Formats: sequence, structure tokens, C-alpha cells
Amino acid sequence: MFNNLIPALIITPALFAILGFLFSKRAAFFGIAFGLIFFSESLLLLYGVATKSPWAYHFGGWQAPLGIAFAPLRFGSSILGVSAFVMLLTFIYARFSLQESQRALFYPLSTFLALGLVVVYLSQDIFTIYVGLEIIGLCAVGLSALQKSPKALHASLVYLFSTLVASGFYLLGVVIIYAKYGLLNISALIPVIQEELPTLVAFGFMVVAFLLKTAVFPLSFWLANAHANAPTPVSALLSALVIKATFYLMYLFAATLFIFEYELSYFLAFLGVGAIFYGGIKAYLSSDLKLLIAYSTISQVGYLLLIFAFIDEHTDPSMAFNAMAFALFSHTLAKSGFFLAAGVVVHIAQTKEISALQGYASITPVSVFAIALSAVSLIGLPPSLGFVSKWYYLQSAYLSESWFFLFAIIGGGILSAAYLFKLLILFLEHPLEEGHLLRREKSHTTLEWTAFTLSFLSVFLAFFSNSIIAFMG
Amino acid sequence: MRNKTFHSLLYFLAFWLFVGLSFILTNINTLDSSMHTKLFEAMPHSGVTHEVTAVLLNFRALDTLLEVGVILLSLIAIHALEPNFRYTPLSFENTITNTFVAILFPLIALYAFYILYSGSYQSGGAFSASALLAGGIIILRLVKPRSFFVPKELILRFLYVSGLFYFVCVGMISLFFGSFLEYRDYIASFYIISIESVLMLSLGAILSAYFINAVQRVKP
Amino acid sequence: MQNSTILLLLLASSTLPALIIFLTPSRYVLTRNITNLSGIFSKIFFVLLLFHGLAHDEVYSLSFAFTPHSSIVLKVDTLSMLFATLSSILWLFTTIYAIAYFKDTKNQNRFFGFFSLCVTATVGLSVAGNLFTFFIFYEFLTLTTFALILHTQTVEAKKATIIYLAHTIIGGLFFLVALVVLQSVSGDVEFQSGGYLGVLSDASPLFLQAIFVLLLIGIGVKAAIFPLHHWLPSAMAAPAPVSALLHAVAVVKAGAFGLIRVVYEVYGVELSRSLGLLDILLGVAVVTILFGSIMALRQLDIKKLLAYSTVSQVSYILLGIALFGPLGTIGAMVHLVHQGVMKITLFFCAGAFAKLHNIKKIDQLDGLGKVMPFGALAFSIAALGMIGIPPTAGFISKYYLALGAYENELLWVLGVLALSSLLNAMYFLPLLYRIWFLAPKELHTQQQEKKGANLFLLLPALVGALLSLLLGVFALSDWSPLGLAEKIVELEYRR
Amino acid sequence: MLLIDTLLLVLLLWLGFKITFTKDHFNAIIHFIVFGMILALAWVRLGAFDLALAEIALGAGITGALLLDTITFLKKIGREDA
Repeated sequence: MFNNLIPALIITPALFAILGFLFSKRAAFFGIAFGLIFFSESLLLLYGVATKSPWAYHFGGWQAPLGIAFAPLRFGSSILGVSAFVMLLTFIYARFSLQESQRALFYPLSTFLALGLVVVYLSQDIFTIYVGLEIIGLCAVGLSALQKSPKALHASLVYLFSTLVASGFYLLGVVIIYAKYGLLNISALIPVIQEELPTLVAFGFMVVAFLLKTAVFPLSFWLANAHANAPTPVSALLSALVIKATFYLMYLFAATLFIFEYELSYFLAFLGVGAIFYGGIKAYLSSDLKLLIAYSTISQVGYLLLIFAFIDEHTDPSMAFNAMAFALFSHTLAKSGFFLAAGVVVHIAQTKEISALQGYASITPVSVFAIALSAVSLIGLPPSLGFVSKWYYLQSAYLSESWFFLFAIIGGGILSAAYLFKLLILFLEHPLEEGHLLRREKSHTTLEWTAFTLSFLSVFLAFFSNSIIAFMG
Repeated sequence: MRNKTFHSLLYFLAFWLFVGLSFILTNINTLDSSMHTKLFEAMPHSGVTHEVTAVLLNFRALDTLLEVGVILLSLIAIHALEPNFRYTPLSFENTITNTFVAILFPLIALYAFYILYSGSYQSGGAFSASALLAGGIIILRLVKPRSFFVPKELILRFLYVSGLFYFVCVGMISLFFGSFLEYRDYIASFYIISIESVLMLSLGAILSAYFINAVQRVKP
Repeated sequence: MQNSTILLLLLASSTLPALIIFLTPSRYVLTRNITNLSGIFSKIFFVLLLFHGLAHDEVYSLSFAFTPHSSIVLKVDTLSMLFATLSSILWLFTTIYAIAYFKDTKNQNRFFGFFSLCVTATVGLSVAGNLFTFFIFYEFLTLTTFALILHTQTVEAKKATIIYLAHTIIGGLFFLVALVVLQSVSGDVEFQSGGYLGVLSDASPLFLQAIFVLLLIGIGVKAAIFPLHHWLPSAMAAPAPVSALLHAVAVVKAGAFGLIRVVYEVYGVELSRSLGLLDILLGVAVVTILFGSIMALRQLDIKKLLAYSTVSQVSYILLGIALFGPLGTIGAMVHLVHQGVMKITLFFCAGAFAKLHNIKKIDQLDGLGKVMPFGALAFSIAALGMIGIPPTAGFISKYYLALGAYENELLWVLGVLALSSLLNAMYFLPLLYRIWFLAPKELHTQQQEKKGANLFLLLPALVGALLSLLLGVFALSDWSPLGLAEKIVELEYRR
Repeated sequence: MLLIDTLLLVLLLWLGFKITFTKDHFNAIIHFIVFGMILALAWVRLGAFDLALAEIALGAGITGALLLDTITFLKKIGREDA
């Protein structure tokens, strides 16, 4: 039964994307229906992964080296599950927040995005992963262009070129590996791969591609504008799901294929530290609400990369892994909730200017509460997923005696507290004018509560950390 | 000034990338050809005699399915970029081109079908055929914009999605007999040819839509 | 009922009302008050139930694995009862007071919601069974109080909030680092009297000292120890009920309580002494006591004066901890409760003065005894208690502290105590003189019509004053804070 | 044969360089179309006839037409520099 789950996870998004594209007037209906089905399928997959021994699915009945094999791993499947949940709520949100012409494109595009995610998180084949990356990249570009302002178009063009260059680099890496080993399957490659110049060059290309697509600090130039100028649900999807996919690949490859030199992995972690501070400072300085959130994403990506500082330490690597996984889940939920809640605020205020948003806590309390909960998770205050992540990072840093990273984590925490509390204090101040209350619409209630659910989960799920860690083994 | 620096930097990087890559690629000695031996073992069950077609539509059909998705997706993404203006499209309409195209288009279409069919035993197949077809349609559109027939939007959309849809349907049918997209031996060639034909039409429509949608913008 | 359920209910009795209050629109005053009060009374009921159970040697504990490496433990011992009772009773007073104080103002549901959450945090702190759980509630307290301090939405409130957050967030990070390092060394261990570090770890003294300093910074921020006290006077921008709770139980006491836990139940008092930690603590406490008193002398604003008085008074608790020996410890724990009751009374009075007669400065107090005699009486009793005049509650704690100092032959500490009492008298007695003996000036009485509001503003203050007398008079009964403290100390020094 | 291969290679490189660095956009597009043709020849030399066909139709044909159309449009709205 679980065996057919994997083709089902391919078929469903493909079919619903077709339906949504064909009947564009009913795109929202098909989108939300897809969200529900996809989420339940991913739950089933999680259940299957938890109960069955690891299995692989061979497409077309052809065994691995020749055909394409998908194998659900615990970590990948759980990210897929979280992504499906975020997607479902974002779809519900988009139904009420986008205009009809935008909806007609939003749903098919993001349904395709789900297809890409399935491929990236489940595939064992490095070429199929390339196709998945292409799907994700194209969807992301299309989605970020939905807001047809010149700024958004320009940002999405920059995004398109960056993602194309990155895809090209990744493909080059795949080509070199295939030319060298004649294999594309990850588990078939693991035993034969050797530390040789061509292999290392291929890895170099792949790493650069991942860094560019994940928007790691010096290569993050495209992210802020693309995320900040897209429509709200799109920003949520882009920052919560899209960059995670490539980060997951980077981690997966580093953990299985790459024969990293210690210095290189350290270098990645230093990039992470740079990202934490660069993103944090830019976020603190930005006067545009959505830009602030986008820069905060750049900063949070840095936390994900910190795992490379501990990947081949002598200490227990599972601790750093837990830290990274929780940072990922926390950011996925908190950031999507943050964006969606900020979307409500922006929609009521009709401006993204932060200084004009004073006192919104009394106008849309639920969204401000959602933002506060997200902030708790992003700063890493207890008890939130972000806190668990920070805890494990601090513990790994202490046990491996990497004081530099210890201080970086603390400093990053202070920085994110600075810009997030700045925002929260502003929201809690006196409203500039009372007339805003009139602009509230009925649909805002749904919007507020979907955002709240995501933010709340980013805090509340921490109480299940023990089971989550046990599940991921 | 900045542009110039950027360009020279780009040039410098590209040059070294090229040198390095060519050095590496010429020095690669493939370690393992087990995939090739497996490929030749499996060829009799693939339903076609040409290896590329067998790989694309049988052994690694999932990749092809996803790529078809990518092409459809790119069309949707182009829709998303739709700018809000109207202008008269390019056209090269005169008697000579008219007559020329009247002969040329049927030839191109015929050649596309030939390429499609020949894909089973030599290089060719749906992608090349659809590219040819799309080229033909675009030429037709450029030369005879007035007599060019554009079907209703919904019908066009059906055409666009038909390739992916048919592919997924074949996959679902094959689920009843084995795994996703599993077809072997006697039935395989039928499936492959049918998929290729549908793909040619739908991809041809999508590829030509890239151009036609771009130039036939009407203000919404 | 299972014993662990009571613990959850204890926490839920303020969390659930908070959620309901958040969801009730601000204008449903009655619904909100009923929810709030029923939460309070159920909390007091559960506290009494716990008392009853403890008297019959019941064990209340609840443990839950948060991650494989750390668990959330809720556990009741006598020390937690001390703090839990204090918070829940003072919650009752403050709520009644706040209902009157905030009558007809905006954003009340926000205020009362965060207020209840704040109580959840303090009660959680009191029943936290290990340092990890303590940390979680400690940070939760930061988050809930931040919205309370900002409540008036004025420019000063904003400044105060930023200062408060800067102190507590950075302090929290110190605490977190210390906690992570401690857990890496000792594993996940519950609080236990006598401490566990001495037994478990063979870490170097220097290491343990460094961790202690981190903890002292992290927890001491909330207790407003000397160089980190800055947030407390500026937080006076908050409305009176908030300052009352902040000073009496919620924040500063959380810090002091945390240090008690760290010294007695993490390090253990013998280890602390042999590592010289108590000397550090003693130094900090003495400096803070004198500094706070001297600063209080220079204040013209009543609330500022009370704030610096708090800075000084809370360090009495630290002083008591630092005095190795049972008597000092008793003094510390008793002072934790007594100071809370007296300080909250003072703040209630100050708030009532400001609300009813717009009195904020010291020189406006002239002749107030004739205008609002009950309020002035309550203020006077609490102020005398602060100085330490018998038979008030303040006398008892200072007496035990002095005994503790004498027991350790630290005569200079006695001198410090005397000096600080003198300073206390120097800044409180002029106030009382003004209130009772000077002729009234022209008062800007605002709300003549709100008689009912007057009553509810003054009633909690009067009860508080009465309580601070009763705590002093009946100090020797079994269930007084003194009696409880003696029980705890017996456990700690038994070995 | 080696001569032809080298010639193709050099041509491709030179065309790529020209496309990147030519200031005039129209010129660049023409170079791009030519580049597509030469690339198709290279594919033929590598024995990938299907790729060669697709390259001619897509790379040179459709993309070239799109680019030309774009530049006409830009000229029409008066933004040749764009």
C-alpha cells in the first residue's frame, strides 16, 4: 500500500496542476482540494516511513542503475510533510487574499511546485533531482512575477537568471559525475565515489549551485527583492519551501556523496555566520516590512549552514543534525506564518512602510500575535522549535569547543531579538489613526487564523521535540 | 565603468572555467560501464531499437514526464509575466512568402511526423518533431497572420496539457500491472509511439504558444 | 485525582483564563472579570490543595521528556509552595486593584491576558523541578512582562520596554549558555536539596565558578543586582498594578528565587561556600543594598523612590543566601515573601495616590493623611515595615538576617544592615512626616464621582498592610512563611 | 575531420564572446542565431541528430524569432537601449 504512495505523490500534483490550469476560474477549488489530498498523502508517507523498513520505488520497474529510484528518507519525508502542511494553509490563505486573475496562475504554479518538492525530497537519482530543481525554479520565478509591478518583474528576472545559472552549474556537476562513474543513483554512487579531481570539481559546481539557490550570504542578492515584492502567499511559499529544498540537497549530498575536506565544510559554516550577521543587520535597517522578513530569511539560512561546522567533529553528530533539522522546521513554519500575518497587516494598512504600521496590535491583534509567536521561534526563545535548535547548536559548539560559533549563535540571537522586538514594540504602540478599523474585511479573519496556526505550531510543536527527534532517528 | 569591470571579471571567470573544465573533461576515464551493459541487456524489452528513445521513454520515462511538466510550466510562467499592453505583431506578408509557405508548411509537418516515427530506430523523436512543428506554425503565423486560425482558449489549453495528461494517464494505467510507467515487450512500442504522438502535438502547441502568446497580446 | 494533574491544573488555572480573555473583546468587562476571578480562586484552591497534600507527605511531580537530553519537570516542595502562595495571593489583590485602576481604559483584554500569563510564568517558576524548566518559565516571564510594561503606550513606556528587553534578553542568553554547559557536564538532573553538582561532576573549580558567574548575570538581571539594575527604575513608566506585580513577585522575585534554587539545589550550599561563590554573592548583595538605598534618597518621584528601594530590598534576599548558615537562609526566604507583601502595598498606595489625586512627586504628599486617611495609613504601615520596625513583617526578616550575620561572625555585614536600615528610614520617614504632619496643599482631585473605584483601589492596599502586620505578629505559627522557611532549611542543612 | 572540429569549436567560442560583449542588441541577436546554427553542426559532428534538429528549431528558430520580436517592440516604444 505504501509502495504506491510515491507514484501517487507524483500523479496528484501533475493532475491537479493540469486541472487548475484548464479550469482557471475554479483554480482555487482545485488548489485547496489538492492541498488537502497532498497533505494526507504526505502524512501517510510519514506513517509508512515510520513503520516500514527503508524501501525504494523503481519507476517503470527498472532497477536502480538503469531506471530511476525514489527512496523516502526520514528527514526528507518529514520536511515534505511540513511543506505540504504549509502549502495547504497558504492555499487557503491565497483563496481570500489574491485577485482572481492572480489565483488562476498561483494555484497551477504552486501545485507544480509541490511536484518539484516531491522529486527533490524523495528522489535518489541526481538527474531527476535536476529536473525537480528546474520545476521548483521555474515555479518560483513565475510566482514571484505575479505581482505585476515593475519592481517585482525586475526582481523575478534577476531570480530567473540566478536560478538558471545555478541549475546549469548543478547539471555540469551531474554531467561530470556521470562521465566519471557512469551512474546517477546516489546509493549506487556512494560505494564507488572517490576523492579525485573531477569528482571534487563536480562537487564544487554543485555546492555553488546550492549556495546560489539557497541564497547563502554572498550569493543571496536575488532573494530579498524577489521575496519582498511578491504577493503575500507567494512570499510565504518561496521563503518557507523553495530555499529549503536546495538546502536539503546540500545537506544530503554532504552527508552521503561529498567527500568534504574539513576546511571546505568549515568554510560553509563561516558563510553561515556571515549570513546570520549580514541578514540580521540588513533586517534591522530596513524600513519595509516585507523586506525585513526577507532579510530575516537570509539570516536564518545562516543557522542552517552552521551544521557544516559540526559535520565531522568528534562529538555526537546527531546533536548538530537535530539543531539543523529544528532550525529548518522552525523557519519553515515561523516564516510562512510571519509572511502571512504581515500580509494581513499590509493589506489593512495599504503600505509596507514599517513606520506607518504603528499600533496595529489593536487593529489586527491576531496577526500581531502570530508575528509575536513567529518572533519567539525565530529568536529561539523557549519553548519553541527555534529554541530546541539553538539549544543543540550551543551544545554542539560547546562540546566541540568551537567558541567562535558559540559567540556567533549568541550574537545572532541578540540581533534577531533586536529587529523583531523593534517591530513588535512598534505594533503595540498607540495607533496613528483610528480609522483603520473600517478597512477590516470579513475575509481577514480567515487570513489571520491561517497565519496564526502556522506561527503557533512553530512554538507549540516544540513540546513534541522528543517524538520528532525519535522519528528522525 | 562598473559594467566594464563586471564584464572583464565575467570574461576572466569564464575563461578559467572553460580551461579548467576542458582539462577535466578530457582527463576523465570512465570507471564503470555497468549502466551501459545493463542498458544493452534491457534493450530487447524496451519496445524500440534506438537507445536514446528507449532511455527517454522507457527506462527513464519519469524524467521525460517531468520535463514535459517543465515545458507546460514554462508556458504558465509566461502567462504570469503577461504585460498589460497591446501592439501589432510582426508580419512578413507578401505574395512570394505566401506561396512559399503554402508549400513549405505541409512539408515541415510531414517531416515532423517522419522524425517522430523514425525515433524508434534512429535519432529523433517527439522533442525534435514538436520543435519542427512549432517552427512551422510560427512561420505560418509570421507570414499569414490574417488567415491564421486560433482556436478557442479552452481548446488550446486542452491541447497544451494533453501531453502531460496522457503521460500521467499511461502511468496510472501501468500502475495496475506493475509500477508507475512500467510497460514492457510487446505493449511497449504501442505506448511509446502513442505518447510520442501526443507529446509532439502538445509540445508543438506549447512551443509555438511561446511565440504567439508573446506577440498576440491583448489587453485583459 | 492524580497528583500530577493538580500541577497541570495549577498552571492551567491562569493560562486558560488568559486565552479566554484574549479572545473576549475589550468591552465585555463582566465576562472578563468573572473569568479572571474564577481563575484566581481556582488557583488559590489548588495551592491550598497542595498544602494539604504536602502536610500528608504526598509527592507531586510530573516529568516529561522535552528532548532526549532535557526534560520538563514540575515538582512541588516547600520552597515552591512559598513562592506559589505568594504569587497567587498577590495575583488576587492586584487583579482587584487593576480592575478598579483600569476602569474605562483601552486594551484591557490585552492587559489582563498578559497579566494572567505572567502569573502562569511565576507559578511555573515556583514549581519548576529542574533548571531547564526554570529557564523555560523564566523566558516566558520575559515575554509576558514585556507587553505589560509597554501597556501605557507612552514614549517613556517604549523606552523602558527597550531597556528591559535589552537587559533580560541578553541576560537570558547568559543563562542559556550556562544551562547548556551545565547540562553537558551533569546531564539532565532535577533540583535536589544539597545540590547535585558536587556529587556528579569532577569539573574544575574554575569552571564551576565561571558557570556560576554566568548564572548570576543571567538570573541576577531580573533580581536587579547592582550593575544590571538599570531596567527596574525605568520600568516605572508602566501603570501601577504592573509595577506592583513586577516588584513584588513577578520579575525581581523570580530572579531572587532562581538564585536560591541555584545556590541551594544546583550547587549546594557547601560546594558554593568552598568555591567562594557565596563571597561573590555577598559582595554583590552588599553593594546593591547600599547603592539602591543611596539612589532612593535622591529621588523626587514616588515610584522611582520605590523602585530603588526594591533594588536595595531584593538584595537582602541575596545577602541571606550568601550568609552561610540556617539563620541567614531563613532570613532570605522569609524576606522573599514579606518584602513582596509590603512592596505591593506601597505600590498600590502610590498608584491610588496618582490615580485619585494625581500625586506623583514626593512634595505633593503634604497632608495626604487628612485627605485619604486609609490609603495613607496603609502606606505608612508598609513603609515602617520596609524600615524594619517591629512588629511588622520587615522586622522578622531583617532580624533573621542579622542573626545569620552574627552567627557567621561577619560583623561588618551587621554594620551594612544597620546602615541600610538607617538609609531606609532616611528616605521613608520624610514621606510619612509629609503625609501626617504637614498642612495639605491644593490637590488636583480628579474623580470625585467614582466612589466605588476608590474603594477597590484602597481595599487591596489595606489588606496588604494588614497582612504585613499579621505576618509579623504571627510569624511563629507553623504555616507562616517563617515556619515554612525553617522546614526548608532543616532539609538543606540536615547533613 | 579534426580541422572541422577545431574550426567549429573556435567559431562557437568566438560567437559566444561576441554575443556577450556586443553593444548593439540587434547584432547580438543575429550572432545568437548563427551560434545556434553552428551549435547544431557541432551536434551533428557528435552524432546527435535529434539534438541538432531541436537546436535549429528551438535555439536558432523560435528563440531568435522571440528575441527579434522583442527588439522590434522595444524600438517601437522608443527604448532601444533597453
